[in-house]
Amino acid sequence: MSPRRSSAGGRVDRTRTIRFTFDGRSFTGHAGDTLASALLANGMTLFGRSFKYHRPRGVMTAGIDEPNALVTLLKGDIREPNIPVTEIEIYDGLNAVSQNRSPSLAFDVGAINQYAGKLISAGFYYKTFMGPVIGPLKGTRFWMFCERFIRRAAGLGHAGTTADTARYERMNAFCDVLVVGGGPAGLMAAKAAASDGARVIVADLEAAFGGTAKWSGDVIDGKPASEWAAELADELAGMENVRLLPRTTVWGYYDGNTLAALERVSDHKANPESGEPRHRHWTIRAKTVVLATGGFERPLIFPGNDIPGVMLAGAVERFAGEYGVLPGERIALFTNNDSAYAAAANLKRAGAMVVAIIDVRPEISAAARELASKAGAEVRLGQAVVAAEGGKALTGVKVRNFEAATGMISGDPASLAVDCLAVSGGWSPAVHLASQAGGKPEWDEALQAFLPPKPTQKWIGAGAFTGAATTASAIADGQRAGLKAAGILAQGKEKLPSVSEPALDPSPAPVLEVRAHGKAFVDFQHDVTADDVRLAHQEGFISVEHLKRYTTLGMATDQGKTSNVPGLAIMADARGLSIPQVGTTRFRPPFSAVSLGSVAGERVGHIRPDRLTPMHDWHVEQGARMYAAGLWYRPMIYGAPGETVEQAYVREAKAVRESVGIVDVSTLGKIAVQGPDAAEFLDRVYTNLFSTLPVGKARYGLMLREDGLAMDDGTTWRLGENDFLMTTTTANAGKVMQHLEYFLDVVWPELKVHVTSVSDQWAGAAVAGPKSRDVLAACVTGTKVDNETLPFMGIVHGEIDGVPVMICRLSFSGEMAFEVYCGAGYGLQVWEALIEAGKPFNIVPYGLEALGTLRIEKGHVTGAEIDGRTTARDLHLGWLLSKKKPFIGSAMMDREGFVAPTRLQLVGLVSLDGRPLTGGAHIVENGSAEQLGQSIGHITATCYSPALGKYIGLALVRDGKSRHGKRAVISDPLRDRFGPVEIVNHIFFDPDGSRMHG
Amino acid sequence: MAEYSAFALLRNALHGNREWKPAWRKPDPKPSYDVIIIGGGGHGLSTAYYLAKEHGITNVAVLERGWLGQGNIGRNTTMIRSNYLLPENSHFYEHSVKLWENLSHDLNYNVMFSQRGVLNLAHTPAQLDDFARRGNSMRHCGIDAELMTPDEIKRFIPALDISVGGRFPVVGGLIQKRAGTARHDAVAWGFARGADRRGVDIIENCEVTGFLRDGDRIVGVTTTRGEIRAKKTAVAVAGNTGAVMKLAGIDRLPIETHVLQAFVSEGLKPFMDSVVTFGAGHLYVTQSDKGGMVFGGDIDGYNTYAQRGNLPIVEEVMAEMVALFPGLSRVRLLRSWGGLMDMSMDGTPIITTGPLPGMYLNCGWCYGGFKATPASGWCFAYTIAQDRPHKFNAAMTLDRFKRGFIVDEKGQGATPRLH
Amino acid sequence: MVEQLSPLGPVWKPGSYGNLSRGVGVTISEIRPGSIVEAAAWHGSEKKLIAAIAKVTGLKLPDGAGGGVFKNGKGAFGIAPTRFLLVDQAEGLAERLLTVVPVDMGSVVDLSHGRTAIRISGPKAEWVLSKFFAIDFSETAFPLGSGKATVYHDFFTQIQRTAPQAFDLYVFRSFARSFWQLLCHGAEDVGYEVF
Amino acid sequence: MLITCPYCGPRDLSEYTYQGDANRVRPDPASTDQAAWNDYVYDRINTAGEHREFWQHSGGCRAHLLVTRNTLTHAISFVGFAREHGEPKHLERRKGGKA
Repeated sequence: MSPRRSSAGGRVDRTRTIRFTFDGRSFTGHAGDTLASALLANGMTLFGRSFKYHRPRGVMTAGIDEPNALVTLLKGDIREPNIPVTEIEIYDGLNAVSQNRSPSLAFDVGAINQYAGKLISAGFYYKTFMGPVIGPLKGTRFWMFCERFIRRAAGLGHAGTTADTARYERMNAFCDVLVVGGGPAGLMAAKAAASDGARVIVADLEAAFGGTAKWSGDVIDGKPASEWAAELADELAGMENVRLLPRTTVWGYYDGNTLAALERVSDHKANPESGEPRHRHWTIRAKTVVLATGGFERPLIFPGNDIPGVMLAGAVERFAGEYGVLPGERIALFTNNDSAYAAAANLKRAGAMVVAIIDVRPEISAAARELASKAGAEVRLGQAVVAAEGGKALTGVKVRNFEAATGMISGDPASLAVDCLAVSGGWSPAVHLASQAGGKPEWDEALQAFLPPKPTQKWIGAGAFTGAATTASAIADGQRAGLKAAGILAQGKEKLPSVSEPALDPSPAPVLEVRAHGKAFVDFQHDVTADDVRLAHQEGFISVEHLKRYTTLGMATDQGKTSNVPGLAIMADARGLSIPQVGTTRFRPPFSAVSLGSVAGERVGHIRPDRLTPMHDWHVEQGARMYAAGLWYRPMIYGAPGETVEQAYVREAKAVRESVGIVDVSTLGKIAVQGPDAAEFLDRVYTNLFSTLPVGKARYGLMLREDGLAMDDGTTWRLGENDFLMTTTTANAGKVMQHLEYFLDVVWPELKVHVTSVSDQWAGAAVAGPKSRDVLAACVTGTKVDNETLPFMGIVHGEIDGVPVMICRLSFSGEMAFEVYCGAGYGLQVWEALIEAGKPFNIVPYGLEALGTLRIEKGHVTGAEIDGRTTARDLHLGWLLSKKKPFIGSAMMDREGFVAPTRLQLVGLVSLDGRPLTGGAHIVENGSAEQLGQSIGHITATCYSPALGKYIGLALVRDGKSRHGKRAVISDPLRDRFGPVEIVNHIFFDPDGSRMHG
Repeated sequence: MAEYSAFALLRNALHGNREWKPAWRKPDPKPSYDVIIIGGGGHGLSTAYYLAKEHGITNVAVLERGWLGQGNIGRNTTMIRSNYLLPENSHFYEHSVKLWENLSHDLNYNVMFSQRGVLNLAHTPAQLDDFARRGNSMRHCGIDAELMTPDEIKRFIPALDISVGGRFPVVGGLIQKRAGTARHDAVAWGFARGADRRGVDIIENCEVTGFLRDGDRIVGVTTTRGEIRAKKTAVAVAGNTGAVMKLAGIDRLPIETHVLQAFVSEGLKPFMDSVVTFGAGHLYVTQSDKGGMVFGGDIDGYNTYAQRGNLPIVEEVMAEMVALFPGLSRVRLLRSWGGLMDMSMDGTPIITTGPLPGMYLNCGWCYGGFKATPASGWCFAYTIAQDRPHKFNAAMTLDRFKRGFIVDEKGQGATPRLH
Repeated sequence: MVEQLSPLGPVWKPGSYGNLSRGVGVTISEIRPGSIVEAAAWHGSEKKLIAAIAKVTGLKLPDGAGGGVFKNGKGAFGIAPTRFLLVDQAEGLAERLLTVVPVDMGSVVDLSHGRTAIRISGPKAEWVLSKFFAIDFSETAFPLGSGKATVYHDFFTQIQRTAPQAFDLYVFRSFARSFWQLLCHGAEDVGYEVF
Repeated sequence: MLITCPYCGPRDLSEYTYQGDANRVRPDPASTDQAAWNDYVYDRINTAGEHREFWQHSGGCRAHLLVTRNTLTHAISFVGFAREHGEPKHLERRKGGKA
């Protein structure tokens, strides 16, 4: 048994020994220990180094408010930095290392900083490092030089670069009542709420429920409070309408009573079970929330208050009561309130020697006196600790007379030899979630604390969260809240457990600082001293937010849980105002730090899904290089061995022009537009007319946005009088669908039209090339495919290999071409049948690159040209703008700026130096690498055109139409590509379309 | 007031830091000024500074409803860049970067502008071409821009998973090396101190409650600290533009107010020395000098004046963060906050005379406001002093929508949530 | 008639997986109905459409949003105002419906190929689905036979409770493979069986 | 944030798409009144307080909803189907039949 471990008491299992490593040294602890309690039990006092001065620091608290004792946990190369030792449950093989020190925790060269204290006081970096205004270090150079060192000195732990192998997941939950906090109030609330069958969730951030009952030493219903709480938790666990969530931090209170919680599912295990996540991110939608989050104890501000061994009284009490660990051999307490006296008595009971209780108040309650004598401690009223002494561990404290009202110090110092000083500056309710929900905490003079605001969402407070000081009141409070939350009418005779606890005075003295000589810390982790706060005031940074931002007070990983109120108190004193007049800062999520992985949840390693066409596996088997287009995967090229990308697409495109090719067009957006008003609707949506389109025919259409700019294009097929199939570009399928739904719901609800996404219903294959009709003729049954039966833009129904198909003769490639649609489940079969039928004609499957090449040769536009900034006329689609009717965008499309001659217009480009044009290059009238010209536009698409035997491209060029036949220069400084081009009409190949009509 | 310098630090240290003076005075408002600037945020303060510095107009008051710099100047991810596609934006933001480059000296206040580069990751060849188009556009505007290969990117930021979990492999990137980050609060304080040192009155806790009119001309304001008259009244209140302009009877503007959330992790030792953006989602990340990873994503996407966001965006941003940096899944999110964005209808700001006589308007910053702080103030000061826009903000008029001279960087049209 | 090819391809692997120490938590399977059809009425014609559906399928749709019924392999449930998703083991449901749904009543769209039907059943079905969808799967909020349209990130999904512990999920075919993998991954902690 | 869809019931924000200000008045399709169109397409009242706006339940029944939401608190005071509660001008124009 280690020197600091009491022989009995607490909830640690002394029969189970656990081995772990800290800074390479192996230690043992017991089941139920945190890393903090285990290391304290081993006599450790030095846990970490502070942020700025690298001062030695010990454990200050016993919970998530710990500012000092942060470590990095190691699992192989996977690192978890900045975890408070007070939050870590030990397990066999746990491996922790200390941080922000070099070479070692005991000897840290960074400690030199503390001797520059006055020089590097709050905000010093704003006043220097600006460097010379001339010379090689002018501008930002000198600062960036200094910054490199500052960055190395700053920061806490090291993050890893190795991918985390752990699993994370999310969980959605719904309940009638969510109880946050599993202390006496929370447990009572849960029991009351669940009594009538309501669905209840109880979350507590600790491993075991019970809160203060786990160590308070109170007696409830004749049992030790810890037992009472454990039994109550068991009872709740047994109810099927109750879910207990231990190790679960509710960290966010969002709109609509939606709360976010982090469950640490397997952090405390050496090895998680198969499929078991490390963290689970709960999104809980609760009809009502009971906030029973308790409170945080505040430190007192005096010189040396950061020396290892100076701890919060409640923490010392808890280490003794819950873990059977005595943080010191000779313990003194320093307080401004009664709660420390209960701590003293409990410490004594746990076997500690309590030397003295130093209290800033001139007199105290009878109950407190009684507890003091139980503790066998000398009571020093009207006194204060003016200095804590020691280096890496506390050796003693100096005590002098202190006048609470004025803060005046007098009399000769008395020295007390102690190795642990337990301080209490009173308690602040944990109002964070209530503040997140909306509403401003309200100051209570008697309790010297901010109490919860009026609820702005559906929550009810209970226990210490509301300022309740005794266990009895917390329990009654909790029951009341639970009943109310579940909508159960209180009979007033609900049985309440009996509690025996001392009758302490809940009000602390309004004293948080003892002003004496020496560094007195307010924000321990960030090394913000009381003098820094006063300096901020002196320089005019007097609003709470300025104080916070200028000194970084409360910005450390503990988020100011211990420093917030003391900091305000010092500023209030400096300004001669009251604390509420100075104000408080608004709390925002998260309540305490949460792992990024947990919030990413199950998406860790699955950021977005893959969207696959029915022919996907075939493409891959054929060695297609797949291209991610949005969520879709599409073949880019079907590269033969040894082929470059260019060779491959040129071969594919050639085949289409010379014989026949086939491409998977299943990704096109497809929308069924049905109903008696369908044609009328399409007339309003498209710039051109569709009501005149005969059944069995398709038509190319263009849509504008309300602002008159081009939005999307595609063909729409009239399958029946009231039945259209609209196709959209792959990229805009969702956008167009939403566009149509908006107008049907909001603007023209009188129209009888239904739109339904059928993108996934149809597989599509485009068969293109002079031999395409022969290929169809060879495999299509049930219909002829000759020019009479299937003219340009005609539609027929038939079968391929016994599968019903719908065939439309339309062309993106400019060749005679057909789009063959069939049920997606038959897609592969029809595709293979077409390939088979095409064999005699050497049919070639082609990918996006060849598709792009063919369309560039024809000057067809895609998303690269319809980029949300171009008009129909810019793209030479003015002929589609019907004069016969208004349509979406028609009223806005002729604005001055939309018809200005200076606009970028679509043109063709031909490379005159026989070298490839580069996508994203700009066009200039003249210019070179040495002397860049004025950009007059940019290239939107490029390829090698097998049809022309040249490198060509499409471009958007200022006043492009007037430049046909003119020379210009491609200017691509990024890729150092410059060279002459000729600007030509955007249609390079077969301008009269004879090939596709033929 | 005393210059800030290493020497001043030393001297004060020896005197127990007792000699530091307030960074700016806290004067009471005078009955009238040449120029009133409504809004003590970054843009309002920088406007006051440049009015004094560039145009010698020092009889100026900046009216701040609450505490100085309480708006987006202190609620952003501190990124500074001029990597825009459209020249109208490029020239303006490049002017800003140039002002940033000398701002610490100019203000005698270290705003910690660190030119560590902004890298946009591309995940498809088409996207890389888009970035090339943008980079080339920058180069033709005289702005630095380079393409990077995946290997160069991997060397530049070792922590980055350039396969992005195999789903969105990085095929390249566009970097502007002169871009970077600065210490956001310092910018507000530096401009405040700089303006104050040139005689500008910075008046905090002074809320404008109405406008004084002479016919339809604006001749001052009524405030919680009394009436203040002015020859010229300028409005630079970002997310609150709608509310303030309503006081002048302007009840409709091409602006929607949205909330943008931002996030910071616990402090880490140096992990990444640049700004990185994810091209297959919407995420931008940097690491502050204190060591926290500072990052953000999309706006929440609905009208709001509540400086609070909701969970879906938080989840999306964290998912993208861990996709790019798989080593960070165990690092902890420390803080989040929300800032109000005045989203314009084409994603481009408005810096203009009017809309009423005697009035000047600066708004529509979407989420480009921080990096624009110096140029916004510089151009707004010019517009106020000269009663016409400078060429850098000539395109940023209010009537561009009516006339169809849209400057739509993202090509999304009049849908603010998409800009 | 030719058989539809499953979109799951190689990721469909019959067998038992994950943590089976507490038995099989869920069973996941692709059910392949012959017909999946969306029928929609013009506003005001809902009753007529419900009657027409009953005539063809024999399924009596209860009133109310999301109301539905599932028996002997046939399912029907409301997915939106005036809109219903209908499922039948037999093919050709769309054609049969068209004979009783004239253009002045509403419209019929065949989605037999466009949607993939996945059934997840077992004591942990609610638990596993709750990892993805932000809806309340408890039987009080999601009664037997009823349906809900919801979304998990990119996965738009229509769900019907076809048994106290079974849900049929209809997802877009092109997303089915990714969704299946995600679902299986999410079921590992409770142990799952694929057939 | 939860929005209670009149068809699907209370659903999470992540199921909805914001479709913007519902106070705008779309001119008659045939109208050539540029000011009116500009006002409709570009100008917003951007209310701080009760705001009428459209949301589409894109991740559910896909209906567009008219929602009244307080932009200062996010409290939602009304949700109805857009087709029934679209702004009055629409209703008037509807009487005129197809435009």
